[in-house]
Amino acid sequence: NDHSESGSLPKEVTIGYQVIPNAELLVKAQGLAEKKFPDVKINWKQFDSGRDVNTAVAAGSVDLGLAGSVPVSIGISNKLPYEVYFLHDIIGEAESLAVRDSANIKSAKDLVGKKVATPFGSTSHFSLLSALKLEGVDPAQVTILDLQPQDILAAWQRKDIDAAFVWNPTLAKLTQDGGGIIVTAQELSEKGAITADVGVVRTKFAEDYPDFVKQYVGVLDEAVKLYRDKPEEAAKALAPLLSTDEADALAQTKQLVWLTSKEQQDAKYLGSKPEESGFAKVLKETGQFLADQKLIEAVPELKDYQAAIYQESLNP
Amino acid sequence: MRIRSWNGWLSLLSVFLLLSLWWLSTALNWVNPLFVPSPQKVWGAFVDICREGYKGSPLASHIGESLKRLALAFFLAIVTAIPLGLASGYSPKVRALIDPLIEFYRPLPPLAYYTLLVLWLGIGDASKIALLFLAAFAPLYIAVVAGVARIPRDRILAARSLGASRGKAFLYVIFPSCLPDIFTGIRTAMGMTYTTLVAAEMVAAVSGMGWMVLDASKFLRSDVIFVGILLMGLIAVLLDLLVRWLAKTQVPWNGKE
Amino acid sequence: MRIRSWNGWLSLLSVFLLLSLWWLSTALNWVNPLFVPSPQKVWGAFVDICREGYKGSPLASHIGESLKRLALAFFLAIVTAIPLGLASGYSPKVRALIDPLIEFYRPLPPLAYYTLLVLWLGIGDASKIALLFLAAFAPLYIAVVAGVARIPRDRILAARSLGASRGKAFLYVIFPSCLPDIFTGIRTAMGMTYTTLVAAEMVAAVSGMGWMVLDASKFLRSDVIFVGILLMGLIAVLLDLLVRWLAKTQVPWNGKE
Amino acid sequence: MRAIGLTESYDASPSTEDGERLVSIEEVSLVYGRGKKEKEVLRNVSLELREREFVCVLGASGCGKTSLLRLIAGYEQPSSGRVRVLGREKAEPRPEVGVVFQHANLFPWLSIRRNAEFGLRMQGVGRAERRERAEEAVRRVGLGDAEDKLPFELSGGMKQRAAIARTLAASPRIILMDEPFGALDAITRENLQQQLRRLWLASRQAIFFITHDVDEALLLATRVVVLGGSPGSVAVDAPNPLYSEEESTAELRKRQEYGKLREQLVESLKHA
Amino acid sequence: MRAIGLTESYDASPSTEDGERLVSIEEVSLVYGRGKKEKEVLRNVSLELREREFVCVLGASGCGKTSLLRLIAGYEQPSSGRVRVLGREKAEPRPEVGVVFQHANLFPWLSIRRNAEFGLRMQGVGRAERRERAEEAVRRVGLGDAEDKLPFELSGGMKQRAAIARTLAASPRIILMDEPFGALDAITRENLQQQLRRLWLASRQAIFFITHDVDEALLLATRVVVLGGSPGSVAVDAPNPLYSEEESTAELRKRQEYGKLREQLVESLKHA
Ligand SMILES: Nc1ncnc2c1ncn2[C@@H]1O[C@H](COP(=O)(O)OP(=O)(O)OP(=O)(O)O)[C@@H](O)[C@H]1O
Ligand SMILES: Nc1ncnc2c1ncn2[C@@H]1O[C@H](COP(=O)(O)OP(=O)(O)OP(=O)(O)O)[C@@H](O)[C@H]1O
Ligand SMILES: [Mg+2]
Ligand SMILES: [Mg+2]
Repeated sequence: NDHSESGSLPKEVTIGYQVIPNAELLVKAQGLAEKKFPDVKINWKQFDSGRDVNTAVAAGSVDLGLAGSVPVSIGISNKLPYEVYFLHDIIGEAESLAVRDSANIKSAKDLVGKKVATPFGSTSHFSLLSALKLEGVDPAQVTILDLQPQDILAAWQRKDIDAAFVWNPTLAKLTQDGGGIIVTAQELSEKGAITADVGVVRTKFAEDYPDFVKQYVGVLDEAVKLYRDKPEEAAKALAPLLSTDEADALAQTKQLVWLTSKEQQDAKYLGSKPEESGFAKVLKETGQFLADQKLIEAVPELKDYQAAIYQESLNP
Repeated sequence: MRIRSWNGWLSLLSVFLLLSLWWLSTALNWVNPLFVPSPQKVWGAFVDICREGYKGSPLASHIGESLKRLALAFFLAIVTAIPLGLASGYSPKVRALIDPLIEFYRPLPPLAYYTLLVLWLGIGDASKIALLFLAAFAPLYIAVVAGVARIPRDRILAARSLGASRGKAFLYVIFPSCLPDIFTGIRTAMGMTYTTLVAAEMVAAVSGMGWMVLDASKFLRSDVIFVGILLMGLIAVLLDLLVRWLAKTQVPWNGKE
Repeated sequence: MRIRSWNGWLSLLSVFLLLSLWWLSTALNWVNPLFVPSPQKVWGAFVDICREGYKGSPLASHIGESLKRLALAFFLAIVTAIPLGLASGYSPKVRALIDPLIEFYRPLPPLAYYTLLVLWLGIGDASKIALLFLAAFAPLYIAVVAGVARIPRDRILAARSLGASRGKAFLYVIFPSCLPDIFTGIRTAMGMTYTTLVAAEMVAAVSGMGWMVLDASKFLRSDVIFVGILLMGLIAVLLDLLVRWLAKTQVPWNGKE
Repeated sequence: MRAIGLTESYDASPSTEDGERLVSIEEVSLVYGRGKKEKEVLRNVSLELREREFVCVLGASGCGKTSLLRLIAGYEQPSSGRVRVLGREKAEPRPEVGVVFQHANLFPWLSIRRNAEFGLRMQGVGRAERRERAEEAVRRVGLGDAEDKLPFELSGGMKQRAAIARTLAASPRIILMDEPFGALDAITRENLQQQLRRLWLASRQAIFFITHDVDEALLLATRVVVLGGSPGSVAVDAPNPLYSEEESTAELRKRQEYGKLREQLVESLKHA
Repeated sequence: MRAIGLTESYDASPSTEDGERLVSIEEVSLVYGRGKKEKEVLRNVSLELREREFVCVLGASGCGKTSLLRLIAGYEQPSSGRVRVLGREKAEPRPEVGVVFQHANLFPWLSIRRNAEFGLRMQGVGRAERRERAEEAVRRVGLGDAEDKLPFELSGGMKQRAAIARTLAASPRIILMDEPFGALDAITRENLQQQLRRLWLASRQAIFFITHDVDEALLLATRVVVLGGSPGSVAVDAPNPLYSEEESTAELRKRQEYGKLREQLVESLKHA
């Protein structure tokens, strides 16, 4: 990247995205960014986990990235040089706790002594632990297994597990195959355990090209608007990327909450001033929670999280 | 000649048996179609991918990308592991110097150090090729060292008495003597690189056979997974046949000394 | 004797150089400490883990679990791959029957078919051991087949003329003749199993060195990752030294025929 | 088949026609390689080996002696013609037919004694007996001191003797030997010649013995075969007029006709 | 060192004391193995090899002839004593010292011609010249027809001849030969003996020649060495009284003293 042109647009930008039905994926599907920045070469790099995004940002290989709130919280706790510039989606019903009907589980309390699977280090992992905490269940009384989604499905088929906190399309397959949902991320977020897919920008990049970040947020807003106006059209564009059909894509998008940058200026979300960012608190709480669970070592002060929120590009 | 083609039929038979087993187990619903799709469905997915590509890239480019990465990594492994292996088989000093390092990295799971490679080499092809290279290097190196160890000492002495300097003996005697081992090493290394392909294409790839399988598995597209696996397997078998054919024509004296 | 210990020093030197490089690069901030922690920090994490364990299990049980899986898988590989390899090297018919299957599965990345194993064998140790077994089997098998190919034909004929049935020639001639190759195969296979350890412990494990590394990488605990990697490497090097020592004492005639 | 010299001049040949026919080779030819590398090594060779015969085979280097032996041993299949060994049509390696290779071809992981035990072990002979017989064989070839050594620790001649011991210990009915004494010094060689002769006289095995030493052939053989030409064929196949069970080799060497016979044989070798 | 027979009876020995001393072995002993496996193979051996000498070494199988040759070739280091070759203190394999092994030890991936070219190639001789010289050497040992074959396609004797050609083609100053004609028939052997003699007469290389054939030793050697005992030591080291540059080997064989000398040598072998 050419830093001498500070303030203007970069020649080339690398965006690390994940296949999640949110505004960024729509931007990619519709080529909105390419349209907006005809002179910028945009490299789209697909990632599968927040862990790899963290690595790639640290390596300076991507400028903008998308990761779950949990990996981002871990990243900020470890002082990764990036900042949150956008919330691509708030996880709603897309990640839920599915239980086997026959296992006789009515609430998180009943999970005691059962086998529950979830991909460790993911937002689902966090949600599961939060659900247990909210119900006052000691996680040590539950057998929590680290499985990737496709392995969760395999284990489910074999009846090796009783419940799983996971996302689509695995989640849908579980409910089709004798499963019911008892807790969703939506419900948890209402109780304060918010999980989200977060846009992060390399600090250096944000300093060098604030204009680009700002305009890119504009493009994301455009996508959110497009989705709200014509959800079918959006679903149609997303379907092939999600390896599914239009109806299913539409259903999947509905399980996530898309927010415009304006809405994100609310104190509940990124906020408009560093000290009043609700999301900084969410990240801090997430980190604290992980630390309490001995999943990470220690967490920094709230102000370090606040410093890692980049509100400048949220359009008024 | 008669024996040969008879054996060819045996091979076909065993492949055929496997295919029938597959077909039967899906037709009779022995296995969950979610994980083991029927041959028809896999064929359908294959035709589809051939026609329309997978996630924006045609099939040929997926194959091409993977093969490019494999070929580069493999080339690097060959030009480094063979000379180093020969050298450390020949000279105990070289061995003492480099063996500990190789012995140490060799057993490390790529998934454990891939992050470091990404950190150093970025998310481009460089880190992927480095990972594949590391996977190929160790088995080739070990095979070559073992090959040198088994060369009859007298053969090397004969060469030295004929005026070969240590360097020339290396090139003209040690190397050809090890050819059978080198070919075995190449075959093992090729397998090893190949098995690392999915891991290598896990980070920030948007094409490649490994990525295709991985991506499909995320969306539970088992038909695509099978297409990917079958493709990888077939290409690997073809490459392996090539190496075996080379070994046979290049080392006619093997087992006849 | 003098030469030997001198070479031992060389090995130590190269290890020492590597450690210094590590220390230097962290002390001078050449690398991101987030990914390459300083030796002191790694040592601290090691002491910590020794004292308190990692995520609920003491260090010994992580090591023990992994070694148990490795040992079982490896044992299975040895008792199947060596006889099968000898058989298919010896009899072209056996080779024709089983080679295509092995050649096909061999290059497949474990990550691509692990889910199938989970489906068949569950999330317990069975699927992990199966994965490790598959990783060990192929290189051992190939090494053994190649070993048989290089046995001087006359040696087998001599045995047959001395009254060895095909079966006995197999046991008493083919097998010992292949010992050097078997040892090489074991070394390669051991490396290969080891490199699959992380992948194997990816699914539903709560202990094991591979899992520890993987889990730590999810939470950016690079000091723990390094502890895991160093431990795995050291244990592997020790195992390898054992096999090499065996090879040396069991095959004294290697290279002297 | 020319039978110059030997048969024409001498008719005091011992009759060996009475023994059972153990090996019969009929109009055999052997081709190595394929395509461009094709090479006919033996053409139209017919030969018999009967019980109680000691056939010495002579011939220029590369004329096909070893190839002929390999056909009898069942290591090669004739390209045309028939090879019958002990009544069986298809020659195969078998314990009744012992082979001493031109190169020692010992099992490198077994000590000399255990190399010698190998045949007996394969035939299921009990541990104690096979050990005794193997030690006896090893001692007979003069390697008693070295019985615990591995082959790579032996000298060339010792290897060759160990290989002889290995084959003799298994006491096959037919013994095929490919220049077994080639790497031995005169003294050891004479000693082993005596041993072999005594063994053979006692057991009356059939021996097919390739040698380059004309004296050796004349002193040991009941019948002498000379191979020659390219592709190789039988140039001489005649009873050895010198053969005598009673006389020792030293006495034989002193017999008047010895020198003349030797010269004749060398002549026939030259022209084969 | 006993010098029975030869030196005592004959003083018409050719003087070879005038040539430059190429190899000198002083009080050398050689021990193989370590610990329990330790074995002393040579003890207190002293020997010289001068320019223009043709030394034939005889001795019982396993007495240490090959070991002695390997010391001179620089393949083994003496456990005590000194081995000086061409002025250098530490014997090392080198192109001035050519070796013909007891087992042919050819490079299995090279054709016969290219095996013969090997030494010249290592010495940097140009392609055309080395090809010519190699072909010449291969033809001289009678393998002209087989020059494009790989070693495994050769018979035992052919391999041995190829190995001789390989060493001779490189024209070393000292030639060490370990039973080079052991696997050859009488005719080929005599032919090669002549060739070697002629070559040596023309160039006056020094030849160290291990053989089991007493006749061969008497016909070729300027000096005869008999090794014996265990551990081996020099039993006889004497000029060959029969040696003559003028007479052909056939003539030599007919000389009166030949028989007696031969017997003496055999005797000394027996008692060595
Ligand atoms: N590598 C070795 N390790 C141990 N002992 C050995 C080794 N090589 C040779 N020997 C022993 O050294 C002795 C002399 O061997 P050497 O090969 O020199 O004999 P030689 O005189 O050449 O005999 P031959 O005429 O049979 O070739 C033998 O007793 C042999 O057992
Ligand atoms: N595997 C092979 N492939 C091709 N040609 C071969 C092979 N083995 C032997 N030959 C050829 O067959 C011919 C006869 O070889 P054979 O070994 O029978 O000779 P021989 O009479 O035993 O000679 P020697 O006395 O030198 O041992 C030789 O010309 C040789 O080149
Ligand atoms: Mg032969
Ligand atoms: Mg010798």
